[in-house]
Amino acid sequence: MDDELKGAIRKVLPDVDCVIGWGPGPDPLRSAPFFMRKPEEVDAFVVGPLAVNNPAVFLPEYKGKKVGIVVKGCDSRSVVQQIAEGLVKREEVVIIGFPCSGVVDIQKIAAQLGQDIEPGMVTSLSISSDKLTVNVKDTAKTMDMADVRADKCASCQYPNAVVSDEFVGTPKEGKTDDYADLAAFEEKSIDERFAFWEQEMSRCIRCYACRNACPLCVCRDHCVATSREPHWLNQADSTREKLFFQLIHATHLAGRCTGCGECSRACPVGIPVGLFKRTMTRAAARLFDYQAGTNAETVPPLQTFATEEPTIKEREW
Amino acid sequence: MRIGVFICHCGTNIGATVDSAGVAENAKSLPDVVFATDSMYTCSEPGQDGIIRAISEHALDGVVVAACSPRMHEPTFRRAVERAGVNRYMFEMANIREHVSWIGKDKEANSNKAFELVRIAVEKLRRNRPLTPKYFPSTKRVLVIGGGVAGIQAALDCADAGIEVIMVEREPSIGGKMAKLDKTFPTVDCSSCILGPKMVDVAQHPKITLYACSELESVSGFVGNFEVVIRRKATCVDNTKCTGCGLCAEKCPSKKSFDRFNEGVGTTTAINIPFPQAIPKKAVIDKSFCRQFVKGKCGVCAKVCPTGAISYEQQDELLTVQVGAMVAATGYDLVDWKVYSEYGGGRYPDVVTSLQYERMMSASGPFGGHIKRLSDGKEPKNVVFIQCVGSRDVSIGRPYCSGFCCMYTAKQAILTKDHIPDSQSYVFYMDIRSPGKGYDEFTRRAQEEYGTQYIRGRVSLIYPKGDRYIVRGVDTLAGAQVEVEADLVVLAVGVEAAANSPHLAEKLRISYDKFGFFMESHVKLKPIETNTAGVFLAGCSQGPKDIPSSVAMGSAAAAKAIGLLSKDMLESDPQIAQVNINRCVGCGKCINVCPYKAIREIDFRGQAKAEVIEAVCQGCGLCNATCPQGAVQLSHFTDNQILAEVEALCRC
Amino acid sequence: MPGNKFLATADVAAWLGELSKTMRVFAPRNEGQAVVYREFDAAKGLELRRKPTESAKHALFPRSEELLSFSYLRPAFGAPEKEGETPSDVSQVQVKMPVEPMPTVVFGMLGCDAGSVTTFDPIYDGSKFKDVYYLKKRQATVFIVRACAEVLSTCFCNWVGGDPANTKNADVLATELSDGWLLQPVTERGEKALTSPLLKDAPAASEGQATAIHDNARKSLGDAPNLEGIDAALFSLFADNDFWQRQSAGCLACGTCTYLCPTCHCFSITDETSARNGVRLRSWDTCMASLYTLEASGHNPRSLKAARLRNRVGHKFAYFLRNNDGQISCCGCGRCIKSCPSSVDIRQIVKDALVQAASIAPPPPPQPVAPAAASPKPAAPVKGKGRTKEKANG
Amino acid sequence: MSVLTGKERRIVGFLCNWCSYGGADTAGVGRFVQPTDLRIIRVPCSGRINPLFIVKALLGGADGVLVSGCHPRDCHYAEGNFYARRRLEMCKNLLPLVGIDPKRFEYTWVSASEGQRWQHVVTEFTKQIHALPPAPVFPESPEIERLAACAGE
Repeated sequence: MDDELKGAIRKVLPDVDCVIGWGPGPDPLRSAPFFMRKPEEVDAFVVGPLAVNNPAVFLPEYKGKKVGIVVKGCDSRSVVQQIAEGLVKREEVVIIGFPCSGVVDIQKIAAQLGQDIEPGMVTSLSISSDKLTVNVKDTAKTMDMADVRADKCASCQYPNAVVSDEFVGTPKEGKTDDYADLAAFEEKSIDERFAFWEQEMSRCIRCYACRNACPLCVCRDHCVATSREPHWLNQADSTREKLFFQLIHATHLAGRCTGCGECSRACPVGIPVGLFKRTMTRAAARLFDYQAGTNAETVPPLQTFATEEPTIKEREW
Repeated sequence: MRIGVFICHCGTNIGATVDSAGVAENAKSLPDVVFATDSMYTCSEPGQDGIIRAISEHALDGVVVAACSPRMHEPTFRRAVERAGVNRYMFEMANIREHVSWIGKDKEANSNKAFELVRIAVEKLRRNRPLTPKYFPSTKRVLVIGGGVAGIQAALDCADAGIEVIMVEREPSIGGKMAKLDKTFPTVDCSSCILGPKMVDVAQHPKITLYACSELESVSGFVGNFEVVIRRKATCVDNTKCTGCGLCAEKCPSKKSFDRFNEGVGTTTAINIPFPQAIPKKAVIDKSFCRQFVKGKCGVCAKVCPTGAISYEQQDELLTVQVGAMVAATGYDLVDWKVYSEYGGGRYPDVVTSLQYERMMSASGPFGGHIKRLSDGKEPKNVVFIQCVGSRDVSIGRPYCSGFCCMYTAKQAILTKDHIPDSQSYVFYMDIRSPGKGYDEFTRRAQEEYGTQYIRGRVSLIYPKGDRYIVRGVDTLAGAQVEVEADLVVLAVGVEAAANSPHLAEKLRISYDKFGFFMESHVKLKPIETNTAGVFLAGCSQGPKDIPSSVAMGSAAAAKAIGLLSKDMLESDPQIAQVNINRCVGCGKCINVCPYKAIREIDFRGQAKAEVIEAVCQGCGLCNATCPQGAVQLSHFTDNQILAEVEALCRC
Repeated sequence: MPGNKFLATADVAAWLGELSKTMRVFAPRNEGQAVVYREFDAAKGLELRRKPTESAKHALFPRSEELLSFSYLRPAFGAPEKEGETPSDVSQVQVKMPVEPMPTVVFGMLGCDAGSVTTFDPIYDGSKFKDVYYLKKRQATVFIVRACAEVLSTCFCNWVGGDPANTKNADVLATELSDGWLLQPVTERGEKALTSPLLKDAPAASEGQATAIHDNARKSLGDAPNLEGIDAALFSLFADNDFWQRQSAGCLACGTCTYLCPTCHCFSITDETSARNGVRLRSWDTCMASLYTLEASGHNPRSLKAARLRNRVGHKFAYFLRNNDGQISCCGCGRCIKSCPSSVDIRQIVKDALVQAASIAPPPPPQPVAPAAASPKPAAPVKGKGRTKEKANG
Repeated sequence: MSVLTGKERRIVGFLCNWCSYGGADTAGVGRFVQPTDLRIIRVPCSGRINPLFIVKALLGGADGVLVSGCHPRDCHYAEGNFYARRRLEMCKNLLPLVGIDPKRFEYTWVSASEGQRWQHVVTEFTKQIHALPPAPVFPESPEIERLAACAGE
């Protein structure tokens, strides 16, 4: 499939400023966002379980230029939502899709490696359809792909690009999303949840990688997190302010989040910030039967309304 | 900032349950507060003078008054601080009366809460900015919704003042309920004699455009510049050609049509002119009875019409008009009395409503002024009137008094005697309510001169006996059960808001109470205004009232509209949204949600940005709550102001 | 060597517990999937093998620290103002300084982390400005540096003059042997910190064992490229927008790199107030954020992330170096690479810069840049909002 | 001074100016006795209420937040409360995730004429908050915490 995709990229390249995909990364376990401008650059294109990053995050930067983008199913939903919200123009993007078999979660690889070996010590790796083998110094360790695949892939409804101009490969069957992750979290009592976030958020360094990795954060340089007018957050190093930022992010993403999981993945200190957005996504699905990033013609549920809301059970007083 | 705080006692209204002096003392601890005092009646002249004096003596540039609701006196105090040279928006109120002193007697808790409300007012005020209104031109045209006597009065007064009027009437003719009345109390004037000329004036006034058979489709815009879409319903008659000759009605074969104007007393033709004095005097086809529509063939009226005015293909027409102000005068309807099974629930032909009885008595009614029973056409001798049918009855959700039933019942009793000198009237009543000039005397006349029997009590059952009816009730004064044999029973059916009033209120963006009557801005002091600037109320749309009150209210609404439109430029409320262009990312979410389309996208040095159209923005703040980066801020209710209020409540 | 101590693995926690009685003890531990430096808590354990996700710089330079607190005093009421006189200004401010920092020990910090102090000292303890907040903490802090036995693929301390067993700025060098730790005092302060009865005199062979571990780690780092002329190269590329746009294409402009970086030292100052009271906070700032250079007018000289990335790389490998005797202000810890959500690799940028500069022109002879533009301004507490700003005119 | 310790809980109300604030006034005019805990913040429209105000209050130590606007279809600004309804409902879904009892937040509609309804709502909600333990407070940094401690001197 690699070669077919490379072919599709080369075909698209003459019409666009660049094609965004994945290329070699700084270490064997990671690829990097890759911006291809020349046909010879396409040789280094990488796809597969290491094509982790969501390239859609870069699209709004290219407004006014035509670009190509290679997308996994989840990435394509970001693009669709960007188009739905006018952040990206459909005619300015050439979408190359393929059936995705899931990507790895480097933290899960770390867990498989055990206490004494860090992912950074891996010198090379090889991937087969359901196994991943890493070499650390002279020893090799093989793990099941199922054990290291990102959580979002386990409940992926759209493994194929939702919208594409070029599609390479045979579409894959989607899975269902029953929000098992939220259900598992909700096993905790209200007090336990409070304590959980108190602990988790305490190590947040306010780098805002969660925000900047989000393809639907539109404010970019003007986020309220650091503004004084309006002054939603103070600059003290407190759990409350850090948590509040997550709630701001989740509120702003409510009904818009496509679940690409980049916020959680980007977090350098491993805070599961995606849970906030997942909660909102589930609520949007239950209340408004809305799934962001599946149809560019729809309006996000919080930017519209219905005079009768049969699903909102208002309290009787 | 230098803030002065004034804590009102409002006599004992606040002072009895709030330690106003203590709150003032505590207020001195609040940031930027350099002056604090308590005063007996802050809104009084000496009270306002105290504020003005303190502003100059203490060089205040912001004022907090803790007193009644800002919905009551905010404008008063804003004017006061402005007189002292402080911008009127550098003022905040803490509501320590309606929200504190009046809802609890615990002085400690009340005083503490009052202080907290002062604290948030101070924190908000610290973040207020002086605001200056802008001015915009207005459309000098008034829309009057409803052509009853209140609407007619409003329309004529506006038109006489030189302001164009558009009148929209749902029915084929204006005149409303008054046009259906035979006589009016307490003078027993002929209703159509006093109303008719006014209706003609409406038709003939060069400043008035009348749309009958029309309803309000939608309203957009705002005070001074409303855009109204009117739906002109298809009457199948071309009004430009119809001369009102009535030939069509004469020849119409469908003679069993329901007679709306006569309240179903008798029948009419499918094409008809509702009554001889109808304005406009144009024929109208009732499609539910017209054979052309029911059976698909007939066409008699089209054949006989000398001017070819009949057009079965006519469609509803939508008409857009610009107006500067609106008067809602949509009147009332009768309660559905058929819920009362004890009165027969509609099964007895000779149990009629008061309004039907008016038509039965009217010389222009179906019986030509001769009262007769609907069942057998006989003249009734014993007539029983039952009051409060659907009024003052909590069990059917109509707890209010309809106001004028006592009076018209007395009138109808008197008229009954006039029409049928050997008749006897009985009135079952709860209380006789007759406050008004000559009103009480009138009810006495009914009893004393006309021998009407007033029985204080409720009727428990009406049942037929032979061709008469037995009305069984209780005489609470005698403490005995009574039974009256009646030939005719007239129910004084209570008043409810006109059908679809809530729907219209929603279009007008005004409030309505749980009965559907429109809400005035203030029960006492702003009975004509609504909470939507430029929309005024007249007549029974606001609540039950009699003819003189409706007429007075029509004039009052006209005066308000004239006053509003007498200015060449209207002042806009500066509490509107503002875009910080540096922070705006041009995502367009605010544009999507604005209910007024008051935000547009502009190109600013090659970047998309949002811009508020100041004259259109109404200051709801929806955009502010929508903008993720807070680039749109509602002046006077900015994020920082509300956050400061929240922080003041949570942190302290 | 005399003074070398040995701490049995089993005694580590006990010793740290002992130290915490009189000092603030920072040590790395696991939290979630991250390894962070926190005040030692025996119950929460230690992590002395995996490399810490964050640096230890917050021991000297907290994420957010109080510079001072203030209160506006309540005005006197009741005194009648004299007629015709404007009331006097009531704003009298009472200012309070924060409490003195506690004596602190950072146990188990990496060699690269200690190297970062080399960047902090000239800024906060420079010849012109002394930052009291920093200095007090610096003087009260003992660094016990842990030598690296293993290196990661992102490690490159040897490129920038670092070492897996770095002793620069360290007070004690700690090396984990098979059954415990060899603690080698580097400074007198370090020596004084090693007085506990839990610490035994180290066996003679241990130093040799440690050296072998150090050498092994050095070897695994591989060869460092020659960075000679990197400053000139970066200056020559200052206006090469295309180069920086390509390098920054994948950058998300978040603050992960700078906040995890042991040498990044920029801050912002804000006043947080409530009613009459306020506190002046100095909190970390990042040159990767647009707000960093946003001017009051609304103009932003670094509105594009390319300019911001250029600044980060340029500051580390050119601007700082020119003002500090050739000292590169990168310690090669590789955290910016390891934790970058977008796999931006500063090593690659540096290498590309050398190649690109060579391809456009022979490197210009090194010359001092305009002093005003290139001198990093160490900041003292200033009124309002301030931050250190380094600019360069290429 | 703050809420009366032991007696009151910290309850913040956000009320639209046209309906619910008026309804609260009507309740006052009618002398409908209510608990004293609630502090009302007046906003033009329920659509002005950013759900984050509610979150901010609850994270900051409010024991309860009550939002009230015009009845749906009766918004002074035509559509504000329709948007508010969706946003507030979403907010209600978010709170339990972070360990805030969703019972701490309610929203409802009270018109300017419904003084009795307002009394009922306030009474019921206050009862509901009193039935819960005091709200847990997410840790604030010590510097900021100190600001509050000396506030109002």
